[in-house]
Amino acid sequence: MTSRTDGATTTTARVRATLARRHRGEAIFRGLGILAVVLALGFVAILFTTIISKGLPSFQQSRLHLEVFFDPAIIDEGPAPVHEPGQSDADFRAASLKWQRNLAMLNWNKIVEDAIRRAAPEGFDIDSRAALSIPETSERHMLREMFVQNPDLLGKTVEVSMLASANVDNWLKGTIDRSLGDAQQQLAAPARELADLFAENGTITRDFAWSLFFNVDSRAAPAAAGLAGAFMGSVYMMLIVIVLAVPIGVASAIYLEEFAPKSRLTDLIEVNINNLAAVPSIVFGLLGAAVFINTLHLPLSAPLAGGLVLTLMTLPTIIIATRAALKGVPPSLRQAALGMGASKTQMVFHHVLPVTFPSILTATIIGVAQALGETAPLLLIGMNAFVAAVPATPLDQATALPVQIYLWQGNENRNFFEARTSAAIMVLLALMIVLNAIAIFLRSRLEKRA
Amino acid sequence: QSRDTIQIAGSSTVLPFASIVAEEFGAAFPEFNTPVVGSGGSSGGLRQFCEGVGENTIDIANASRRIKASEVEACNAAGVNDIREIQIGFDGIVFATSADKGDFALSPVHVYKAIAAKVPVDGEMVDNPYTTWDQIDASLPAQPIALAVPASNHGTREVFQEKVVSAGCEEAGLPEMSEDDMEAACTTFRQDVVVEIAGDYTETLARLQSNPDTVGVFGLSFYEQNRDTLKVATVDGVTPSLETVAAGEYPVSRPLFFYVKGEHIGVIPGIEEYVQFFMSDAMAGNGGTLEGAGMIPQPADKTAEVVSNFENGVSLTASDL
Amino acid sequence: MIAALLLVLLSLSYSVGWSKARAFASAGASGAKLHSRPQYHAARLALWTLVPALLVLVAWGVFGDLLSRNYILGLLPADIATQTGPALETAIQRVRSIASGYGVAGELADYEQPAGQALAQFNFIVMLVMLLAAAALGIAGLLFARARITPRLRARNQVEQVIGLLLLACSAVAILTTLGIVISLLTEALRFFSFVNPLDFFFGTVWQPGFATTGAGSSGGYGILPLLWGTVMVSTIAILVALPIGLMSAIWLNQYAPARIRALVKPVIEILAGIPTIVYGFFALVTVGPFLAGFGDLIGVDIRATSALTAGVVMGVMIIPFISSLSDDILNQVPRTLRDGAYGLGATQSETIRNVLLPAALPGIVGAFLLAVSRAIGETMIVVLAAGNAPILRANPFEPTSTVTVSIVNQLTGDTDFAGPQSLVAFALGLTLFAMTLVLNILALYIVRRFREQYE
Amino acid sequence: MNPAEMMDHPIRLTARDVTVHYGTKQALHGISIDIPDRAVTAFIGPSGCGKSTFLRCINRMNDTIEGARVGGRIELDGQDIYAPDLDVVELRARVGMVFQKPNPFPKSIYDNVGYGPRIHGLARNKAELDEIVISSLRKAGLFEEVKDRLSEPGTGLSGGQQQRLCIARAIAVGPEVILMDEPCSALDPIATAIIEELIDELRENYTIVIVTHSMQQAARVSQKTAFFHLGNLIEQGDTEDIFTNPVNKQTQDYIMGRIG
Amino acid sequence: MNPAEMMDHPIRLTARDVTVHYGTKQALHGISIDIPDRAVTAFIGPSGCGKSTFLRCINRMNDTIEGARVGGRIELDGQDIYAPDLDVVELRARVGMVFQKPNPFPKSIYDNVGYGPRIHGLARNKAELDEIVISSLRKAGLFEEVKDRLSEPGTGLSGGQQQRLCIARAIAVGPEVILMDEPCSALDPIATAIIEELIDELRENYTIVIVTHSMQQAARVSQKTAFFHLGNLIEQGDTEDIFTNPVNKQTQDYIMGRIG
Ligand SMILES: Nc1ncnc2c1ncn2[C@@H]1O[C@H](COP(=O)(O)OP(=O)(O)OP(=O)(O)O)[C@@H](O)[C@H]1O
Ligand SMILES: Nc1ncnc2c1ncn2[C@@H]1O[C@H](COP(=O)(O)OP(=O)(O)OP(=O)(O)O)[C@@H](O)[C@H]1O
Ligand SMILES: [Mg+2]
Ligand SMILES: [Mg+2]
Repeated sequence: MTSRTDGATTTTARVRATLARRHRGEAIFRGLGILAVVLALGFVAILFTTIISKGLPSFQQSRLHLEVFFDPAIIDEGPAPVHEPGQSDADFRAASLKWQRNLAMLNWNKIVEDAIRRAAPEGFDIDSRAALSIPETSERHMLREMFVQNPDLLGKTVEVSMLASANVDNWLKGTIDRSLGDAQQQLAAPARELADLFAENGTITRDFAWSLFFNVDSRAAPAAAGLAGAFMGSVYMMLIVIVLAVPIGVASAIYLEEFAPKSRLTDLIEVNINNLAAVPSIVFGLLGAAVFINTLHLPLSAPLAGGLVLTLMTLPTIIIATRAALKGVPPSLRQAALGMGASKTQMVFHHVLPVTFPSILTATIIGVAQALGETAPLLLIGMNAFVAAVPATPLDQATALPVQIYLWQGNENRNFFEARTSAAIMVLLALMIVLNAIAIFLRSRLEKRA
Repeated sequence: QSRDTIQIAGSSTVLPFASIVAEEFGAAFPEFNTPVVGSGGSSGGLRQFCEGVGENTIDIANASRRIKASEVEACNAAGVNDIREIQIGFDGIVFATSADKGDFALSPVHVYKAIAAKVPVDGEMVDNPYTTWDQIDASLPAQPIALAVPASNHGTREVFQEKVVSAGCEEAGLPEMSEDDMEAACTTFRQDVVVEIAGDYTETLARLQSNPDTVGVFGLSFYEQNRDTLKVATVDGVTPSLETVAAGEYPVSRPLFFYVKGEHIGVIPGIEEYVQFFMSDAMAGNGGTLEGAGMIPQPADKTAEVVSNFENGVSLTASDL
Repeated sequence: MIAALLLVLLSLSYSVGWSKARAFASAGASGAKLHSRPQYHAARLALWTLVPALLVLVAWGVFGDLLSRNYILGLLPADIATQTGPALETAIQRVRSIASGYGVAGELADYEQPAGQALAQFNFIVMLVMLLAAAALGIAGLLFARARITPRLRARNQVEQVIGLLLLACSAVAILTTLGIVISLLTEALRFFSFVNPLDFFFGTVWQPGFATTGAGSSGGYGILPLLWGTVMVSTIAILVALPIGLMSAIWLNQYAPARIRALVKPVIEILAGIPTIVYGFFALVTVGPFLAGFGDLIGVDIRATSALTAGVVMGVMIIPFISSLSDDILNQVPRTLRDGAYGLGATQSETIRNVLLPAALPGIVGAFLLAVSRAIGETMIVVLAAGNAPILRANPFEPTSTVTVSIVNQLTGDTDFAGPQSLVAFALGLTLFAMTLVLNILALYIVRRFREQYE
Repeated sequence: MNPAEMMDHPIRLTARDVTVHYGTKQALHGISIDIPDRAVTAFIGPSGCGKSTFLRCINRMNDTIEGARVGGRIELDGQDIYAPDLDVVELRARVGMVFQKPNPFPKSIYDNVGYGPRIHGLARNKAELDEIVISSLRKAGLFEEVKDRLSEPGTGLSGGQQQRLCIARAIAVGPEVILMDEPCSALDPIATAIIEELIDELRENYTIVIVTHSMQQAARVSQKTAFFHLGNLIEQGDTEDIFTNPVNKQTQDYIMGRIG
Repeated sequence: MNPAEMMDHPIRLTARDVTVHYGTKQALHGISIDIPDRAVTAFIGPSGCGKSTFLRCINRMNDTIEGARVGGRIELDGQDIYAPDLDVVELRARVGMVFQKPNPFPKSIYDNVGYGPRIHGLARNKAELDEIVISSLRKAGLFEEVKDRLSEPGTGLSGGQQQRLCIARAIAVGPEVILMDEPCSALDPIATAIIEELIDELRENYTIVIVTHSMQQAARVSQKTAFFHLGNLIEQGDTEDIFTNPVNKQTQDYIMGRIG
């Protein structure tokens, strides 16, 4: 018992011999992991910096602060009709619409122009076209709206804050080369001069662009365009997708993985679901148009139809991911539950699902995010549209954030295809981050409870 | 209750104009909602238009080309019989380069020689040998040839093909060959220097940014809005502008349309008013809002004819086309 | 009103079921044991009550409009009622407006006022009848089901059967979707084949669907092969980018990263999945493309700014989270005793991961991978912008290319004749893609089965 | 317990010609056995002989193993448990099982034990549930060790603690038949004694089947013993007889072979 | 083996004041012990007293448990195994472990055993590997039972078979120190005898630490015994001494309490 038979020592020696190589392998592997994460994060960082650096300027916007005189000489429409007793609602509405319509026909541009001239230095030479190119064109409607709300304004002068036009905004922000000649400029020379003057004397200020959040889309008045309608449309669709796709997706995954007899038929269903994930999204649009619009007569351009289409599109993602998660649950857990006299349903809902919950959340996030960023399928159900209203219900016409992004980036005005597009992307991303945050919050809470 | 918002869809060229009108229409007519204007291309718009009659189909289809006989037939088959055609004006198509590049004075034959896969050299068809513009014509800048042209799904492509390339092809004096071969020779493009753009003009603009030597094809209105970064080329010595196109001097332009579903008039509120508003002087007329947005107005008598046809309920049939 | 009715029915039936079952349970000492818990009896009763009631309400929803319309037709004067089209619709609408109390603008025709009132009354009665019918049927169901409660009644099994059916119905949604897609593609695709010879379509090597008016509209321009080739090339590149990065990130996050970093990094990567693809497209066009081209210059390879490579790389970035996040979760579920087993033998961490964890997690990871591949095949916007839209059959990934999905979108949304082959080809393309991915998936299933057997 | 006493025990479970295949491999070859009520039956036999497999047949846990096929007939109180209209879930609630490898749920200790009573509606309120959980843990001899950490995960317990947790979990449901697959394999003598006492106590009212490798344990706790070998039931009978006077040579060899 | 003989055994492992916390719960309170080379040391003690925890400290398996913190010092051949520059992989190759719950890989039986030799490069070719696998399985007394199904998954084995598979897997690497956490808990007497024989044989060349609940087993196979209670090492010494003449009252109680 003095000398050890050398079995063990040779073993150790052999282990040692390969150790360096194995550790190198380990280091490489770990390095690759870090590299992968760094690369992935790097992509995120690059994308974010690009988007944010482009989008940030559009969160600021030039505004004019003008004294507006509601000139009775121009506004000569008489008082607003009142609801007389005995008059039917419909009749009253007709009368007041007529009044408003007549108001709309008035020359509000003249009122705006007067206000500009009043603000300009004495004797500043500017023609009316150039003068009107300073405020955004939609602001005359804003004045009219003010007047409709409050007819007492007639004959009064009030200070009104108006949006400056997109061209003025670009000029003042310097997004357009100031040294270019007249021919290459969007604004006439006197308008540029006046804009600079206004910026100096505080008639034009740079404010936070609330309009971006609270206005609806606008073509005629690029500076007034906002995301409110698209945002609501996206929110509705997201809710529909979450409410429908998640339960249906998880339920079918459960059925296929836990309940369905393993047969040709289930194989077929499995293949079929995997296949659906590869169907180009626009084809779902075709399907949606055929089923939801033409057969079920859902309204066109409505988030309801859009949400349903996106639900169908998201389903495979959620089903596949959930099934993958269910497959990973160790059999001993299932047996423990069944052995306790739990029914299959109870086993699934009490034990298997809680364990797979994080994966299901991940699947949901990815699926919903994908749906949230999708444009093509909306094309065919009329949601790829210019909609100038905030939808009040999921049945109203609406558009969606990615659609807005798509429309804006295709717009010829640089105000849109550069800054606003990026700003819209930022809003979309913010929405997604909120969604993510909620999911993570839920995940951590549920993990704690388990 | 029935739908109370007009539904429009179709060409992305018409989209900006229609959107502006829709918005102004909503502002001017408090009793009507602002119409919803969808994109999806002329084809997509007309497809939806011809889906049938009823609330869940669109009322108006925008198109950057005329409706085709086959489409009218498809429409009729689905019960859409009262198709009213409205021509709204013109769209000019221009060639432009980055603003810091040399001036281009193009003619169709230059473009043909730059773009065709095979060109005649000494009466023989050979693989296109040109690599810079000045090899084609000494008057052009010595700049590598690169072109961004609309892809074949674009209406613009048709115009570009017809009014520029085919015209240039004829001028170039091709050797004798069969009609089919001739056609192929005129329509086959080089793959190396030509990029086909399937998306919007912003995409073309992005191409110009990623390769500054590119000569791109744009809509006139797009160019108007981006004069600081783009420089336009003359074609046959004519500088494209609202005036030259309207006067018919600038050769490359196309008419724009929209189609109204007669069956919906009176059911969906506001369709008639929308059409009249669209065609009013303040919108589509000379000096109107749409001209400011880059649409080239058509002569006033044409507009009057279009409107009276509409009001008289003249509907289009396949045999008209 | 309806919601209130349903709520009342629900609580009523639930409490009835509960108390009856409870009663048996308390009396349980006397004899048979209660098979199912009272909750299940209650749920069963609720089902028996609500389903009939809901059926009535659904029927009302479907046919109610028709009913009132017919009623209005009866109220209208004959000359109006026999009209069709807009005039009739307007008349009906006016009567409805009056009935709703909102009224209509302008003069009323003689018949309109009484018709409106009659309709209002009619609507009221119909609603009442319906609600009563719903309640009555619900209660009938309740009584019927209640009478059958016995201690041995397998209420749980019944309720679970319903749950099972619901689950089955949910998976049927996916099947129906497929059916819907096939049907909505098939007719149009067939129309396309009436224009173009299928052989030319499936085996053609030239994709050039021009305008009918400018020639090239012949069937020679509809070869799908260049598009398929582009699809394969771009997806392969995307997977080559996403698989290593995604899987390695998942492994690092799961095995090496401190918990805090993992909690932070994972959602950040997930953001990649939600960036609209159009943004990726522009990113590819403006940033990645020129970068790759510059890089190519540097190493002396001619890489075009818009190429299969650009599109593939950017698409790969987009699908990273599909692989990384899902794989991470799946790795998490592998029981730790397995890991311990390998460590205990002296395996290094990477050996444990490669030899034990990955094989055990393989089925799930394959699922994630399939999802990513599918996404790559189905993706459009990135390719539209980044691949250069050049549907030409060539092997070089550094040259522009195009894919099936891009062509579908282009042909469907352009200005082409929607009734002609230029646009109809999109349906044929869609159907072909569908069939091809189906075959691929069947193949994948088969391979996965064989591969997996080793590990189960 | 003498044979006379044994007579009072009516037969609770009868198995006739039970066979089990895993894929192509046959694990049990025609097992026939009667298991008496209110008594403990011990299954002994070398590792891999099919004890666990047969135990799993009794509450149909083999149904959950892919590729496992069961033949023959098993009756509980005269009812065929493989009959198509039998409610497996109810069967498993009546026939509880403690698995060979402890498999606590990844939930808190409290929830592990409370789960069964909860799904079977055995507690009317929280207080009753508390009571069931505590008394089950106490019977399994685990309560003192874990009383301060009832809300911590059951997977963080030591091997023996997990095993006792699984026993507590099984008895909390109050099954009529309890199947225990080596319930004391990871337990120290004291804990083993507690479990054996528990078994003795449960025997008064329940039918108990236990798999064990310890001859002493079989001798101590069981009234009937069955000896399995290579998938066959070699010998069965009163424990006393088997241990003192085995008929079969193999049984004798196994019991005498070595005392564990 | 008499105490004199014991003297030749140099100390292989020394532990000084080892503490382990799981989160806030302290599982070991300052354990100090010397473990001799070429001898079997048995850890005994009631369930949950920290035996497995201490065992896991010796090959640093506690590193893999989140929230576990180890204090104090453990030396193997005079080298601090918690030194920052120590190679854990090498340590674990030298200090093999059989876990309390059998945990075969979801691979074939062959691959389960062949895995260790393969990663450590112990076999030059397939034939050598075959030999290692077969001899390891044979030593663990499993070969005869599984020789026809080497390519079937290890998870399809019976409980006892899985346990022996894990033993085979551990010895296939040829570690210098072998830690066994209740290696015979799921084994029948015959299989137990085979494993005990194996341990006896391995003892000639290796250092062995075994956790067991069977006093007889401890008495039969070990030369040294350590008694744990509530996270403390109560008593340690030559097995004979501990069993015949325990110094500590608790040890005495435990050993006498009842014989398992
Ligand atoms: N991962 C863990 N997290 C928290 N506590 C743990 C963990 N593992 C063990 N413990 C606790 O530490 C104490 C010692 O556990 P250990 O596993 O060392 O006991 P043991 O002596 O091996 O018991 P047994 O004989 O039952 O296996 C026990 O109270 C146990 O509950
Ligand atoms: N899931 C399975 N797949 C294939 N074979 C199996 C499976 N489970 C058990 N076996 C085999 O069936 C036979 C009987 O196994 P069983 O688990 O019943 O043995 P056991 O008597 O409980 O042994 P132990 O005392 O070791 O637990 C063994 O040869 C085993 O390898
Ligand atoms: Mg067993
Ligand atoms: Mg232990």
